[in-house]
Amino acid sequence: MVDVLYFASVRERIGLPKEQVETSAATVAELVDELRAKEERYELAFSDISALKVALDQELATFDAPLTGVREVAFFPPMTGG
Amino acid sequence: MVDVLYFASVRERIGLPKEQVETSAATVAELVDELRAKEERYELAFSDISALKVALDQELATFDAPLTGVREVAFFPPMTGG
Amino acid sequence: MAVRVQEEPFNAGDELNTFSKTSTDVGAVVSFTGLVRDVAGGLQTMEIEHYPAMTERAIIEIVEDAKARWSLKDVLVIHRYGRLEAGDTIMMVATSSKHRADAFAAADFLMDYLKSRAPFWKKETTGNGASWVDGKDEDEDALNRW
Amino acid sequence: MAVRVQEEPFNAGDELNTFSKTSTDVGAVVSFTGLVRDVAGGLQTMEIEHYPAMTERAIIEIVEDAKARWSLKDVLVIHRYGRLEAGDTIMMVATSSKHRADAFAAADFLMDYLKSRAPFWKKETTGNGASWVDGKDEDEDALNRW
Repeated sequence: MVDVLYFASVRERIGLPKEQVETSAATVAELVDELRAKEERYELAFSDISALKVALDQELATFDAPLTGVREVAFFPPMTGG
Repeated sequence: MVDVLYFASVRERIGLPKEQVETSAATVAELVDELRAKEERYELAFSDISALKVALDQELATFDAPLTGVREVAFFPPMTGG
Repeated sequence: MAVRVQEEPFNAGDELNTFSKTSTDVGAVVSFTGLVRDVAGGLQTMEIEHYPAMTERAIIEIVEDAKARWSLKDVLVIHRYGRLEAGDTIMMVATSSKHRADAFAAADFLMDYLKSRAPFWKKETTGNGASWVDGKDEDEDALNRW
Repeated sequence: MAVRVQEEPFNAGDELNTFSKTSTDVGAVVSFTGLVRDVAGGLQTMEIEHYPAMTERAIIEIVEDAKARWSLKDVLVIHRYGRLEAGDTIMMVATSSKHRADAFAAADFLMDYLKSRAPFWKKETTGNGASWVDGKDEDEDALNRW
């Protein structure tokens, strides 16, 4: 079980800020594939992952990063702070 | 006749902030030579003109600049504002 | 070092004055203030979302990086979230140092990294509707300067 | 644009706040504040001499140059002269722009030029006596960046 968080446009497309996901995915990319298969709104939100960023336990990571030991995965568009 | 102004360490060496000088010098360098010939304190103040700056009518200039039409000549060390 | 992530407005001038008085060994203070800019269509509100568990920690990491690269006396970062209006102050960064080159470079660096690495997202609502502000390629490219 | 050369102290924070409110089309404000730094021997006073007939005009020329090089909404320069003590604010520069890159570059440029091209001279009095601050080669070299 991992906590999956969505922010900004990803949150709006999926329609929720956070959910618990039962997964045996080895990498972020595999988790994304599982999510995309769930429902069309996920398919839409993850249609272009090159335009998205991911953080594992609050640290920026890449989509090929392993999920071993990870408790919180967050997906979001590029940051626009400052 | 030109007004000659001295600032900072140049002013302190020469011992006055401003004087009127009767000169027929064609360039700043010639004026400096005339001043150096006046008294030892001038000789001291102008001993190394590569360490000094000059402004003609409130605009930075070089020591080979002509004095034609110039009303105010100012000598000073490199600026240290900011 | 002080890092504050907050919903409440803050007074950038007061923050600058307080920050400048922390040491008599400081010769240079650089500040950056980010303001909500009015946009085509007339900005009604700007909503800033963030990732609370990550935000402060990401900013602290960026500040530590700056402190390792330049000789700094102190660093201040304040960033707001929530609902803002045109002219409101979104955030500020301040750096202090003995000499101006360090203070300038560090503030510039901090802004580049906060822009693209701190988890904030801006949504603008204008007369034409609401939309998320796009991350700009030039902001990502700016990181290559350092 | 505002350029002020004055003996009186000023409040950098208040100046920053006033400056930041001049337009709703401003997204970025960068400020630099120069402070009297304590030195070895213990600073008693710093005396700043200037060339009144030239000072303001030299600063305005530098500001016009910055405005020609970058897209700026506004520029503020305040520089004091006379007697100051450690911790006092000597001067400030502020720039505002739509985007941060212009505001940062212009403030950095203004400081480099004010340092070596505006007619101010600093004299420090410490427990070891009084001496004029030397112009640094690195300040002159800094102009080659632009």
